[in-house]
Amino acid sequence: MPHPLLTVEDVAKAYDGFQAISNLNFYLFAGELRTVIGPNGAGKSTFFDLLTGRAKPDRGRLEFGTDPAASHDLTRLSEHEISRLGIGRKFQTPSVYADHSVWENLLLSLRGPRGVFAALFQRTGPADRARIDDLLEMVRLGDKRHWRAGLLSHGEKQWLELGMLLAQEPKVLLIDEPAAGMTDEETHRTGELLLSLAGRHSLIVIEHDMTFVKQIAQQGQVTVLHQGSVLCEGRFEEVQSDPKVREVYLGRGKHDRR
Amino acid sequence: MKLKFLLASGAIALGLSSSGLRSAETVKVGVLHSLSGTMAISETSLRDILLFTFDEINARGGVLGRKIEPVVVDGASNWPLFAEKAKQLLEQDKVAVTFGCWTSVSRKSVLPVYERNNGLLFYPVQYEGEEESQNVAYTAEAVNQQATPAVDYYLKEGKKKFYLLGSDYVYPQTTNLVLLEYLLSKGVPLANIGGGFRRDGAGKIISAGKYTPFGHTDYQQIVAEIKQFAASGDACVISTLNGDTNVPFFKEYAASGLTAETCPVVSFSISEDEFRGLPADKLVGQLGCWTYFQSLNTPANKKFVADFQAWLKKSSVPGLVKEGRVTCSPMVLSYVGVYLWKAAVEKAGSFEVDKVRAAWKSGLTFDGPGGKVTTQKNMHLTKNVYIGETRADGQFKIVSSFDHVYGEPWLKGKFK
Amino acid sequence: MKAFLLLPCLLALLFATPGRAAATENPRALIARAATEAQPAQARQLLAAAVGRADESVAPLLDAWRRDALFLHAQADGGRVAVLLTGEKDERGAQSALRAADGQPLQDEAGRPVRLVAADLPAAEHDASLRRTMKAILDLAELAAVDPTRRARSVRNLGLAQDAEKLPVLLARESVESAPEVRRALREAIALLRLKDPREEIRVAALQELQAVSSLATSDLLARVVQEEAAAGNRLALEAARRAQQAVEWHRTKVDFAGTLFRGLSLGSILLVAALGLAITFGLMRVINMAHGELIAVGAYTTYLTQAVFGTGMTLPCFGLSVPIPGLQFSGAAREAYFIAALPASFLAAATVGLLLERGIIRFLYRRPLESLLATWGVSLVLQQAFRLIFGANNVQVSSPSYLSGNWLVGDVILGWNRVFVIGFALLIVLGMGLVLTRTSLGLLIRASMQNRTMAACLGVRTERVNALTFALGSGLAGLAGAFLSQIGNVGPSLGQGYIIDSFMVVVVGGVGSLGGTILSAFGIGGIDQVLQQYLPLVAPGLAWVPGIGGFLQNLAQDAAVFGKILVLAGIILFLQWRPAGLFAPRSRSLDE
Amino acid sequence: MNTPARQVPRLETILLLALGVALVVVLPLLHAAGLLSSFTLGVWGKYLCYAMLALSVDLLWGHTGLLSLGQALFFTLGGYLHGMYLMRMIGELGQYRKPIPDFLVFLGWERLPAFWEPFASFPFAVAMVFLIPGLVAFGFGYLAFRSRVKGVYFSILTQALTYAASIMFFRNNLLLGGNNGFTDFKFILGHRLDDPTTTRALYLASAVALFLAVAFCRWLRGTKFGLVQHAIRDGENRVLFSGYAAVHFKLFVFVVAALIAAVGGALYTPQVGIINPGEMQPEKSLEAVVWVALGGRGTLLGPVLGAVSVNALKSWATRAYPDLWLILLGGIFVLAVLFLPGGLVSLPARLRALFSRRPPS
Repeated sequence: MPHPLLTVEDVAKAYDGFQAISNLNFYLFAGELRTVIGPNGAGKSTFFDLLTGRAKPDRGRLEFGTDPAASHDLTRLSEHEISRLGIGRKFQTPSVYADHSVWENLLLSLRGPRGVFAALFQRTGPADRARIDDLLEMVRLGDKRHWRAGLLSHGEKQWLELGMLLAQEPKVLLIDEPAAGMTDEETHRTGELLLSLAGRHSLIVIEHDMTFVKQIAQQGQVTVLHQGSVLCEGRFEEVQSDPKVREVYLGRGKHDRR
Repeated sequence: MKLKFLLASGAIALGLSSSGLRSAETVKVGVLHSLSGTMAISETSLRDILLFTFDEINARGGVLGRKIEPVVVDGASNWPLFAEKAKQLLEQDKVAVTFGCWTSVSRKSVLPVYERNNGLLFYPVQYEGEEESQNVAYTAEAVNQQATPAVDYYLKEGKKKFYLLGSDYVYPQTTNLVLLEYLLSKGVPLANIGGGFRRDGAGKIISAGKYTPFGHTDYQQIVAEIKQFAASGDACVISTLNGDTNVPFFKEYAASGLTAETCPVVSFSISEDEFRGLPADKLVGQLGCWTYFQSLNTPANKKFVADFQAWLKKSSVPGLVKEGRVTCSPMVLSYVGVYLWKAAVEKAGSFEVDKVRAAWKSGLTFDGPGGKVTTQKNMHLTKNVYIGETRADGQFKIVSSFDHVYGEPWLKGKFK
Repeated sequence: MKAFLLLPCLLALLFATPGRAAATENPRALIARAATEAQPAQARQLLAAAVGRADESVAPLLDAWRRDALFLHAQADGGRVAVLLTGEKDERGAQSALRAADGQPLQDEAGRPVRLVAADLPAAEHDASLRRTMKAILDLAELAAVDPTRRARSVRNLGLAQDAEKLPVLLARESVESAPEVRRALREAIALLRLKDPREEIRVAALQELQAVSSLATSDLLARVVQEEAAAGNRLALEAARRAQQAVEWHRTKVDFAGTLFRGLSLGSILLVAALGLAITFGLMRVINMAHGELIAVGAYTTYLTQAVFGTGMTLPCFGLSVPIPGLQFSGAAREAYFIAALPASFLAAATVGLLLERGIIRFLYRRPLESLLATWGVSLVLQQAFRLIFGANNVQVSSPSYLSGNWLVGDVILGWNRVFVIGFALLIVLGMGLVLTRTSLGLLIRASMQNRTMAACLGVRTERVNALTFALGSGLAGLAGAFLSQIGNVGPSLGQGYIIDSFMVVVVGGVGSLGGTILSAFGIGGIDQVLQQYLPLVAPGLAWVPGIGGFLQNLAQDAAVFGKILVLAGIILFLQWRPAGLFAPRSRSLDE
Repeated sequence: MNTPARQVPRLETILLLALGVALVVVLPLLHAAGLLSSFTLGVWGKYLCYAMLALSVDLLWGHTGLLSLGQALFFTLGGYLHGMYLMRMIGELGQYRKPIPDFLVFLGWERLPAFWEPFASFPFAVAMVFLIPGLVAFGFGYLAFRSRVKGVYFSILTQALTYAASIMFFRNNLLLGGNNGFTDFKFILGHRLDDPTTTRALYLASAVALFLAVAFCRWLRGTKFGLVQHAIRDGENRVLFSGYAAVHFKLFVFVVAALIAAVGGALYTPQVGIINPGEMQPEKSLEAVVWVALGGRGTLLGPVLGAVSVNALKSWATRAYPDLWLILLGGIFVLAVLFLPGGLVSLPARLRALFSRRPPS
């Protein structure tokens, strides 16, 4: 069995006495697309915060890399270092540079050196332009490339942020509710995009929309978080029929709504 | 459009260069004080007294037959702006003389300007000395016209312990160093001088006394220390605290039960004018030392005070405060300065600075509100020194005086 | 010098206790005569004759003299008589006159009481040496005072003067004295006088006595005794003197420590009072109000106006218009009550200014906090200059009422009443604020709106009104602070500038939005400042080892007030390293907080 | 239009160039021809130094979102370090006619303290003008940015820094002249300071320095660095997740801004003839922020325009309306913040919009 790309073992994190994450064990293998679901307050966002260095765990192991001899301890790294390792994140509420143009948003996100002096003297070459053009096409914002990102609609911002994430060419993509604010058609397209990324990249997708989950979890595993730890893990159908899950999550009726 | 703005702002600045019409019957005189900012508290009064003096002289026919035309500018308590305004007065308005400055740093900042343009500045406020410019007429009290007489008075009163307290800037530091030498020369042991010492690597004392930053408001600890220092009953305080800090100090002093009887304080920076903001009832009996007090009981002074009050009533200078006004030493030294300048101009028969200076150096005298003053070759003034006790009404009761004290700016190392 | 004057009086004093008065001339009459004497030397002699014979009744007389309230009235025969003026002023400003000599009303030839105007009369002259003699009279008169505190003080003064001649007086007093604090003072004074004794064993005994008493006042004398005894080679006495000295120093250490605690507490209270308003406007509302200092000044100026209204009124130089403010012409306790009235007045005045500020400017800037900083700084410039134009550029005089201007001396630690009051007051407003925020519906609305304006608005809260009220509340607190600071510092146009940086520091260190943090940080900063001021000079010599700048640091530490301030600022910078959002940081999980 | 760089309005570039030509070429020529007095040129030299201070504030606040309320500290440090050189050049022409500065004579020093020695060398002084403010900015910035002090906290911290420094510099025992600071300068590089040619040369140096600083900021804005800088201003946390170490970028900008301010201060000292701790008091930094706000933050022309116009107004009003000028000034700030958030530079667009009844672009 191969070594997981992301190893999360026995992690706990509390905020002002509220136990957001407790005894979390989680493994992600290269090329996997993992969907994470769970009721509000299950610790999904905190989980991402821990992975990206925005929050530090109270205890536990967070490691990145398939080679155990050369893996990185994520608890010791700051946000930008983790990002440079190749863990990219898309936030729940679209987070783009509102004052920059769509083009500039992508340019800033393009994979490449990130140092101060590189930023001062690095020129944008034809390869970069071509790459940005590709991305623009992929996220269907080609005709809005000079728009200020702040002027885009909610769904467009979601797409732009996906584009920015892809521009970074990360090894692992952490995606928090990508479908929020999108039309059904856009949601479907997003799902296809994510599926097409699986294999080349590893993905963790947090999602509430069960239709969407069903779409993207065709091959992959679904992890259910509850009260800061893993309730159960398995294929979509297994999880769906798990009585524990029904009780804590699906029992709330969210499943029935869609 | 943007260009227009540039031009407009440029025009404002360049517009400065157009000086007003010059009239043959008037002579331009600069008034350079802070009318805004922190120093306005003291300097506004000097502007007022100068305008009064000019009116008085103009009413009697002016100087050499020419009326004085004041050019009033605001240094805004900003020292580089002082230098700019001085330059403007000299190079653009071509004033014959300037009356101005209060703080030492403002004087230091304009000094090179006056030296370069060979202008003449009359400086009216007690200062630390160690300076003697040919382009400044120091009507101000030198340290030996204020600090050392006060010590003499205390010694005569039987005081044995001296606590030195000041704001942390050049005037207090300098004065206290001179006083340290003076006290030692009078046989006061080092142990009886309070406030602490700072020494250089070789152990030589380079600074004496207790210092607080500008705008310090908390004197609890220092007053407690003075209280212990004064427990033996023969101590006094020599204060060179400046401006606003006097108020919290004296309020704390009174609240701790220290009084003029148990441990008197002589302050060199509190004149009648500053007194208006102090809790006078808490200060009865504390000392001041100046070359003039409003309470001086001479006909010349009574007339001066009455004339000034009358002028205040009828004057229409914008921003003039008419209520509760008093006269004080810096004001009188400004007043005396104008008359001495007039005398020098008339003796020289010319407004030219070189000739006026020569006339000053020849030894002019003027019977001012504070008694007779005589100009000296070192650009300072010989004048009477008075020691006064504060009264509940904010005036000083004169308890001792020293006649015709020679103004000596160079005191460091003199009392060894 | 005074000894020869005292000699004849000493025995007289022993019998001068009430009921056994026997003298050629009444001391009051002597004093009254001295007051009319033109020659200072004569006056001094007359006055000296009263030394030791006076009773308590002369104290008000001498006090009036000292305050220039003892007047000289020229009589028809050309002679002058010393008079006191009492009673209500009539329309001329005249009061009834009492003869200083006997306290009886002054009458003219026709036997009618004379009324005089104070302003027309010359006050009796006095100089320092006269006042010293007065003090000697009072000291001895005080020995018979009814109030034990006053007796104790006079005993101490006699002891410190080390005038051996007075020993019998003190011993006589000791035999009849019963009040413990006076007995303690007598022990100290008698021991001090006995230090002059030529016999070593007496001196040693006296020194042991001083060791037991360990009074700070004896510190200098003991240092001198140590030197003298060492020079004279008296081993026993030297040993005893050293021990007494150590006891005094140990006592001083304790006094310094307790004093530092108290001063830290009081400075903390002042910082707290000054910063509380800011804790509301900045902490809760996130408005960076640079005009906060000027709101404090509004409170202080209101106190000044209230004082004038309770007194004789005044004329304001308001923009060159000379606006008269009528006074209520109160006197005595009613006049001193002005400060009580000034508290609500200054709160209301500052709250009104705050309300105008909020409605006129700040409400447009809630979404642009850093720009509220700029706009309010502009307001602060305008207000400062407005103060100058309304009240004049000078500081104005606010005198403390008597109930705020005394002090308690607890074991040599000075507890100023104004300081005690401010500590109590700080606690009161903190308590009041806590109650308002937690127990009233306004408090609930404030907390709701400050946490989430939009949400509160959606729930039907009139956030506009809550904002305005909250800002007014914070401004009013600043005004209250101003009323207090007028008792401690100066009242002038730039009053606010002195407190603005400190106030911001307090709020930031405490954690924006946390009242508890503000309280803790105010006392923390105040306490650290006082500890540094007290103890930095002690550690100064220990700084010499620092390579390169040792000497510099050593000298810097001597200037504890300056260096303490720098250290506190540096400390704050380092503290924020450790807790970037202050002591109690509100936690947020949104990305852009 | 595939340019990745931020769009710099062409009009602004033209205006900047025109302004540059006017300041660098026209004014000195007018002075050389005797049409402009040395006084006026000197005053303009001072304004341009202030403009550099404003530019440094804007680089931080307008472009990076760091409101520093302590920029005057670096300005004054630059002024002090150059002032030390100028003090050494006085030679024995001081009040005491001694080879060391007057205040040192007074404090009882007979020889120059060691740290004063090398300042007789102009190159050394210039190196220090860059080095010391740079190091102070680096040290403070490192501490502040590392622990993520930001927003208001950063502002108040910088204010505390400059406040502490001003208290320090007020002390005589720092051996830097106490509250009087340095004054009475006589020579610079062997030329008399009161010479009109020296005035012109100093003015020219200020104009060129300002021009270069503006050009540098203009260039910076076109680079990817400029993009990151603006991104930090608009959403710092997002920048971290794009893999940029915001600390490094902020630190770099902070140090560069400090250097620009320091150069401004260094040129300021000989032109006004005095440098003292009053210049690093907190309100001076606030004033500089206000110039920027008034001129237009986040632009290049704005800070220059703001600094020059406010100071010109100050020069004029302190003479024309000494009593009212603070009210005037304060009132203008308030009105500008309320009604002209884009500053003076946005005024033409606003007016145009007003007249054509179209929203401003």
